[in-house]
Amino acid sequence: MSDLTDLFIKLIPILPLLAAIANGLLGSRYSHEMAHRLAWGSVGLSFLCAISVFADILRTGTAHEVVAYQWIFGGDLTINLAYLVDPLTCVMLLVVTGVGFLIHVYSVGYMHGEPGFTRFFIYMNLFMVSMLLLVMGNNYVVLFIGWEGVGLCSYLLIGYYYDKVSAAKAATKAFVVNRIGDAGFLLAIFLIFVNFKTLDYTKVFAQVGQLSPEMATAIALCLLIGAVGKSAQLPLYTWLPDAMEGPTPVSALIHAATMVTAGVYMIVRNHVIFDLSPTAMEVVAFIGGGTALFAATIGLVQTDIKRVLAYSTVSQLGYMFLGCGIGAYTAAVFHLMTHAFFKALLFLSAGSVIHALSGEQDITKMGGLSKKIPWTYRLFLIGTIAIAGIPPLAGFWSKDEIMAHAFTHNHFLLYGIAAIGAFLTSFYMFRLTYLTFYGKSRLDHHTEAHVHESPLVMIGPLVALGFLSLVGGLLLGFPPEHGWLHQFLAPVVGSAGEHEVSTELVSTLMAVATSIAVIGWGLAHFMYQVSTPTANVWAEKFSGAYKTLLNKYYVDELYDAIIVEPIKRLGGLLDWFDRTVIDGLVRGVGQLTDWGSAGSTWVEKYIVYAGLNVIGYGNHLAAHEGRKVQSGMVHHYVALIVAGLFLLALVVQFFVQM
Amino acid sequence: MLEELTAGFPVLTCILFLPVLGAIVLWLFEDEDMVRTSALTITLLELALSVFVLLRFVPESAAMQFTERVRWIPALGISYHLGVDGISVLFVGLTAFLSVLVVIYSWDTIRHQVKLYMMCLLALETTTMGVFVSLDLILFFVFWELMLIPSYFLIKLWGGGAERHYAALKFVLYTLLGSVFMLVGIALLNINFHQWASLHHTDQSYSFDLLELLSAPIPMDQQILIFWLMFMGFAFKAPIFPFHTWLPDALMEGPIGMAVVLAGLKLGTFGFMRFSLPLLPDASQSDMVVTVVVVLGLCAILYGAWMALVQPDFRRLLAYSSISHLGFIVVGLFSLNYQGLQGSLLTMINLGFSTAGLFFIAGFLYSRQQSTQLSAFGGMAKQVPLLATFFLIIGLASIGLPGTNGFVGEFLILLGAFKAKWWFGAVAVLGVIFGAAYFLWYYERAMLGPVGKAVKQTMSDLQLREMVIAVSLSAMILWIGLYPSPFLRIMNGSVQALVDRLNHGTVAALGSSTTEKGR
Amino acid sequence: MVAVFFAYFALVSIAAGVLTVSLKNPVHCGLALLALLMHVSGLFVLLNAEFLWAVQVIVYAGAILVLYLFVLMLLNLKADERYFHASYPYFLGPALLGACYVIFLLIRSPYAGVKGDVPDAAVLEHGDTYAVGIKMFSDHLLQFEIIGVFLLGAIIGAIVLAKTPKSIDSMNGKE
Amino acid sequence: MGEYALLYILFAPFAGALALIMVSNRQPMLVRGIAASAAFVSLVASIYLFYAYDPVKGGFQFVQKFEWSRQLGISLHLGVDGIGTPLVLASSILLFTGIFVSWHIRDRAKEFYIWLLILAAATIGVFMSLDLFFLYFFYEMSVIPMYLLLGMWGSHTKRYLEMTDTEGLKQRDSVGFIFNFGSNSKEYAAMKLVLFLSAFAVAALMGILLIYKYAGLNTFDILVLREQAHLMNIPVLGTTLDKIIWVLVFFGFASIAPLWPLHSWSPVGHAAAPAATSMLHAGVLMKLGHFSIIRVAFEILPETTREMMPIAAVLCMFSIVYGGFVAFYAKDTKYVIGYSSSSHMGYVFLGMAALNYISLSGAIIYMFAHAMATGMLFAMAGWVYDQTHTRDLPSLGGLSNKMPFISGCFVVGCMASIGMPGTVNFIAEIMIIVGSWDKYPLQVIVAVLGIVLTMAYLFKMMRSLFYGPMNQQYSHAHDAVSTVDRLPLLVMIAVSVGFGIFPMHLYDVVRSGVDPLVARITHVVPVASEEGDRSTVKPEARADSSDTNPVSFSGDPPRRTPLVARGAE
Amino acid sequence: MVPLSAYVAVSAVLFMTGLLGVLIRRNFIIVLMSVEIMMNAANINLVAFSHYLESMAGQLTALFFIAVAAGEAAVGLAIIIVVFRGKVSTNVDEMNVLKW
Repeated sequence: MSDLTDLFIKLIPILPLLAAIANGLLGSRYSHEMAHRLAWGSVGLSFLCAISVFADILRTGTAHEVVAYQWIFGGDLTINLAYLVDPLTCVMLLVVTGVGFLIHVYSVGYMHGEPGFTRFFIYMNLFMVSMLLLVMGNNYVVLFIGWEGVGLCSYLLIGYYYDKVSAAKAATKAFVVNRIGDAGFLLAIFLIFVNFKTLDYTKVFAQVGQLSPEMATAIALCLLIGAVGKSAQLPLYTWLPDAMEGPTPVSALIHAATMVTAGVYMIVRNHVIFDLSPTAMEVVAFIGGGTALFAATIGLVQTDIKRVLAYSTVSQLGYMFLGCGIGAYTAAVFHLMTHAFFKALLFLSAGSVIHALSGEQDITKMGGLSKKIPWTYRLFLIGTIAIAGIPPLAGFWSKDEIMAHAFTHNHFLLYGIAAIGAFLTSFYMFRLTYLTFYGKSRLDHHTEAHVHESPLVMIGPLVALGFLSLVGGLLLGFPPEHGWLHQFLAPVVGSAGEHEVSTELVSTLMAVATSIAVIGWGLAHFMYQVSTPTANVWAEKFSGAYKTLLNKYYVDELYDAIIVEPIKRLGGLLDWFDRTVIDGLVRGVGQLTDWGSAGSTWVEKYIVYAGLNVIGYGNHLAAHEGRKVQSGMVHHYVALIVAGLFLLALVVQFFVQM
Repeated sequence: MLEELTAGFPVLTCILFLPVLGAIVLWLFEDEDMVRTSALTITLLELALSVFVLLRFVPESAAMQFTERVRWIPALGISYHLGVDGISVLFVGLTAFLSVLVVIYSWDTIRHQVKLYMMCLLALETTTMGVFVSLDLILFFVFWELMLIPSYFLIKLWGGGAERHYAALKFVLYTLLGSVFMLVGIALLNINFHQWASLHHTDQSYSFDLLELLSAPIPMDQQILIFWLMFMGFAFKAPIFPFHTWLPDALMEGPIGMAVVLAGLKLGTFGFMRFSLPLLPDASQSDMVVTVVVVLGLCAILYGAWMALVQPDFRRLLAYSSISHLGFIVVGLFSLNYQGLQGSLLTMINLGFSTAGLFFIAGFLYSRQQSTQLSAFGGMAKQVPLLATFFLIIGLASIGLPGTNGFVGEFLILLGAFKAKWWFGAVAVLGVIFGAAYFLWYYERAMLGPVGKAVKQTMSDLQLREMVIAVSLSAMILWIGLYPSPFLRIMNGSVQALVDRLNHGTVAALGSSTTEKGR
Repeated sequence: MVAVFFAYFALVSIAAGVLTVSLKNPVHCGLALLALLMHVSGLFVLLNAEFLWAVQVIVYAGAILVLYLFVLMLLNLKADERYFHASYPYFLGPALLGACYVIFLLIRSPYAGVKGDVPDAAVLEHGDTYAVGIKMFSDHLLQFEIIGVFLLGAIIGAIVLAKTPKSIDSMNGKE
Repeated sequence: MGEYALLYILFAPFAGALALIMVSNRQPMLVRGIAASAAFVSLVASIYLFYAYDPVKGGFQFVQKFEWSRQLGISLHLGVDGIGTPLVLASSILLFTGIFVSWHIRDRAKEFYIWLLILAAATIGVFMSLDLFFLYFFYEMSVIPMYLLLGMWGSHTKRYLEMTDTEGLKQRDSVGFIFNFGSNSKEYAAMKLVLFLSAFAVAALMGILLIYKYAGLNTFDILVLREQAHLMNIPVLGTTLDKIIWVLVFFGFASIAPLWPLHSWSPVGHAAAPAATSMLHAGVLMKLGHFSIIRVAFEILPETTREMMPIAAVLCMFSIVYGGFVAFYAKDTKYVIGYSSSSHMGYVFLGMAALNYISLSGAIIYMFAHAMATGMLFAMAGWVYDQTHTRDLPSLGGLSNKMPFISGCFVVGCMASIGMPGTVNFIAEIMIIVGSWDKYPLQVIVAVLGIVLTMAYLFKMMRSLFYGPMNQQYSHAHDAVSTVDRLPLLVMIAVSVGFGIFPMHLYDVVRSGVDPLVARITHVVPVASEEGDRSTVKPEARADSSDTNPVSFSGDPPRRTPLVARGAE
Repeated sequence: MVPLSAYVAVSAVLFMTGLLGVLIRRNFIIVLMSVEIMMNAANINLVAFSHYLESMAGQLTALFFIAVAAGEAAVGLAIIIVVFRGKVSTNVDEMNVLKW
């Protein structure tokens, strides 16, 4: 049985990979039918494998560690491509493959007729592979492979409509921002290796006790940078709203259900290290809380249906971080799961809406759709209620658990932040619902004529997700802190409830949370159903705040101004430096050679040559005069001979006398 | 059977001289197609021989294999000594592989003086091979210098740019300037050996042989001097920031084939690994050297990446990205630990696929648009999806995405650097971010978005020959990325030996008490 | 007695020499030269060199001088107006000074030398001609032969130079 | 031939010259044939000599001695050692190739060949003379034919030609004449060369005569003088005689080498000379200087040499850099090559100055190598000149399309000149560098920078000649296609590359000549190991002072010793 | 007894006279005649010394001198004739081709 499980574990990532390869190499040879069947079929099979593995784990309660092959090795470093399947992984596996499967199926309908149909499924399958590696890896490097792999696939899928400038830019932005996080993650990996001489989770966690608190803080913060990048937390969240340029199933799968939760998974996975560092935990919690509130406020005023959902995703991820930061790891994972259900549901429903409206995404141009696309409407509503945190739907249980944990563990400030965030969430989600499905239709006629309910292949997955959103919370997390999930995850994250709290307090907190959500709903109902002008009045009243929110606190502009532009400008400066100074030095040496040679030539011409020639010229002048002696007259010569003779005689006589 | 047949077969000599003999054969042909076919045949044969060497190479061993040694100038201790170990054997394969691709690439992109071009190319292959397989410093230097000649002509005669004469001369002079200093360094090594040998009354008085030089301890101050002299040679060739200015010029102005070889085969850093580190372990470990060189490497990483960010020309961008990658390699080398060295070595090989591959891509783009300027591109993915795909794959390898070869090398380098001093790694990691930024930004502007104005409407996607190049490169990239163990296994033994040598140093290892150890 | 002859021959030959140099008409010069030659031969007699005397008279006076006169007549030279060279005074003064100086030197020279093996008595015994002959054909035979060849060469040279050049004529195309 | 090899080598060209006198200029093939066969005989004999020379035995071999004047102690004493042998070979090769290079000379070809043969024969004579008188005799004899060769078959520079007659006259008679660099007539060049060299030769002659007189042995025989001449410690004019003699001999012969600043005759001479003459001139004539310094100063005055050679070490730097710079600037092909030659001779002086086995061997090999390299370059410059009738670099260009063979060979020539590995120049260069580092590190740095400079100007010239746009005026230029035209270049390339790859015998031969010489100068004798490997060097004085070592490091005090171990004093 | 110095003095005077003739006369033939005078002066010397030193060498040399003089006269006069044919003059001033 164990062998079979190992085989299944190995098969889980391979199946989508094979499908991707097949589609990639042969996709142009066969029909779209074949392509999408391969795609969702492989994911479905993976899902089945995951279930069987899950069953095995459930039965035996032991974690599986499977080595596929030795990957990088040499010296004291060995990195295997190996899988670790423990309960946490199992949960993630089920979510990833399950939701992934549903979304694949949905995509068949949604993407029907798109030009790059096969390409889409290749990317999706590759994404599944990467995501599975991410959650299944038994060491940090395999995690990192998946980590970067999902980033790449996210890049590819955001840039799916690559001929759109905004899509291309969003894709690049997503990748680069993620890379910043990845750099931090890499540093964390190095720190871990330097401290533990290994990168396997089990070995690292076994020796974690040796770690000094400072080092733990450093590792944890580096890990956090990675998580922040991937999970779109402050300050690296800006890529996620832009990522909505991708097709909607992508937004659902990657930017809501799975990839963005990788950060949470990573923190939970490394909770042992985080636990050693209260500072790091504080930071995680406040980043989470801050993001939850911050994103929620932006979500209040956005008009693009997918952007609202995107900000809500950011916000919900903030809750998960908050959960991690206060040690409520199970709650965080719980929220991760429920969020996967309802956010996928919401996105896919939104996709259905967009599909129905032939691509319209602006909610100010929608309205009154509840009659025209009833199924979509109903499912969307379920999702809204779930995210708003109204019992007994899924969102309530998980979110409430986090908030309760904060309260009971004396993080009152965080609790307050979370509560405000919950209120805002409820408000903007219902605002979204009202604007989309209620009131008068603001559609243009052309679009209105084509409004239609989505096909079964799209609605089917929606229904499944709707069901999960309805009951998922109750099934998994009831009663709070002691639900099935908590027991299942206990071997990994440890038991959360060290100090018992009274049921009264729990009940009170649940009631408070419910009422917050209901108030939010009520306000939305008032503003967008009862008294529609109120929203505009308020918007004008607080126009400064409104504009700030509408422009997302100008964060993108800020980043552009303080980071991107200076970098580009400095790049230009460096380019100038390279061309003038460094290259200039080289050219300068050449110039020096030129000058040297000119100088040497000058010396050669005016000193060496001229010096010699002066001697020659002096000779020449002397000869010019002296040659007059050579008159050509014989008697002159004779006279000279005679004179010479006399001279000789004189000389001889002189010497004789001496 | 095969082993019996091949025992004693001088395979390295064959590898070394096959291309140059081939070049002579080419001389006899007149027909251009015949020339191309023969060049391809020769390079393929060469590749086959190299693959044979790779297959027969005993991995996990530090020993020199396939050694051949003939006394050349015994009086000066110069010998014709060939051999490969884990450090160099991969380069042999890489050189042969790239040569095949370059010939394929040049098939229809080089239209004039085809014969001469192919001859130069083959000559270049021989000299490059020579650099990798020489175990005698003079022999090494011979090939090192001879390489300049075909390079010069390749850049000068077949370059595309208007400044190609300048670029060719700059390249050659720059490299020569470094190498003459290296020559002095080599001479000093020899003198040192002589000194040592005459004190110990050994038979061989002079030697340029790497293996013999390794046995002689070198005083610390002398080591430092020799190190910097050799550094000049290798750093100029590599090129290491700030000695890089010839590279953008040469790559911009030269033909793609030359650029592939220049950027793909990291001779300078190979030199460090082959000669500087083992011969001068104490100098290489001295604080000053490590700090200076690594800081230069770090500067190169950031500077190159930063420069690449703002380059509108793809080839210039690649040149700076090369500089950035070389920074990684240098940092890895001078981390002086196992991961750093291994990573550097692997990265050198990787760049042979990724950077060279990007140059091929640049060539593909050039042959379509007659330019590699950004202004000539925009939204090309619409028209040449395959090209865009391979562009992306190779590009991602160059920025070190996991799953591609780039990651394995870069990861090891960073790990090694971090192990050596944490801030080495911390600074180098920034290069990872910039790498993604400059590549993706360029890719976005060139390939994505709406179709650019300057882009020709009738543009064909990859031809068969281009497909062959792109697919084979991508295959190698993914192979090393996903299953690098054959490569790692080959290099492990030698890297381990190198690390051991660095740990012990020459002086201590040989038990000489005359000089102090470096640190 | 000898001194008187000596004085006569010496003075006349000097005078003839001066005339030779200074006369205007070349033929007169030739005649003065003849006088000089004759008187020099007389000096030879005083020195017991009878053979030389004969040679002097025959060769110089008889042959060479006649040759000069023939040439003079052949060329039919008239006397020039300015037969002295323009820079005559510049030469004359220093030359005379130099001459005096040389003569002064010569007169006060001791003239010591190794005595030969042919004293006057020996010459007078058989006569000068005999002595010359013996010496010439014993010790100085080679020089004698050389002189012979030299004379032959001179003759041929003179003929070659002086004969009418045919090639030039043919070049001119006439005669 | 055997023991008479030297006579064949020396007298074959003379005999050829004599035979040429007999034939008429109207039979050009006969003329060329005679010249070529004389050169060929000499070449074959030289090759035989080179390979028959026994480096193990060493010393002077193939010795021939003919008494010439017993009273004066002069005899025609011929013999070669390891230093002379390669130079004789180089001379023969250059003569042989030179004949073919000048194959197309029409104007008074016979006379040209006669003088060329005499020039080469005289040069060869110097290399094999073991008698100071005949050394000087041949030395002067080699200078005189240059006058005629330059004056009659030479060429004016372009700038000179551009001047009209009156201007030319004016130039000749005015101050302009003094600054005539770059615009010389061939007559000027010939005159300058001969006068300059003769003037300095007289200095050398004075040195030789002083040796003769003060040695008091009544002999000019070098072998006797070097054993028995004791010229030191004779005080003259406030110094010792040997120093005066050394200076006279050194500078007298260094003028032809040419050592900076005595070089100015040489580029002009090269530029004006016809190709074959330039080849012989730059290839071997200049080496007469180094050779004679070695023969006379090194052999007879070893102690003084050791003291005085630093002069050369200083001047050689100037030679290298200055020559390189001027070559970089020059606009005339032959000026470039000429100055490059004078720059490269600096390397030889550096090798000589360091005075140890390696560097001095390097210097000798460098002479041989440079002969081949510069011979090639001059031959090809001559070819280009014949085709285009100009040597003006700016007006040339793009000729590689017209003359692929020449341009290809030119590349090889340039590479050889630079000292690219694979050519024998490289071997020489590396030996000089290896040998000189200990004593003259600064000079070595200058020298290696000089290599870069060399590359710069040679590549610049190559580019201006063969690449870039072509001047249509020269479209009629054609390549060397016939065997006769290609043969000389191929021969020189083969020699250069052949010895570059297989330098063993050359090295052995040179080493056998250098070893005893250096031993005499430095008092360190080589001890051959059991295999006859003469590279092992052991200090003679090891027993006296344990720290004596021929090679030393800087900064390593216990082992620090000068490269040249001083004598006993 | 006439002293040797008397002969020598006579010879010197004659020689000077001839020399003057060579120097100052313009007619080529007269110049040649002056040369003859100088030769005779030399002959006197030779014979005188021969006599006083009791050696025949002087006389013999004088004899050869006479022969040489004959040859000289013949060749010289021939040259004069040749020159005269060209220039119709025997004026030495006009014969200055030795001048460079």
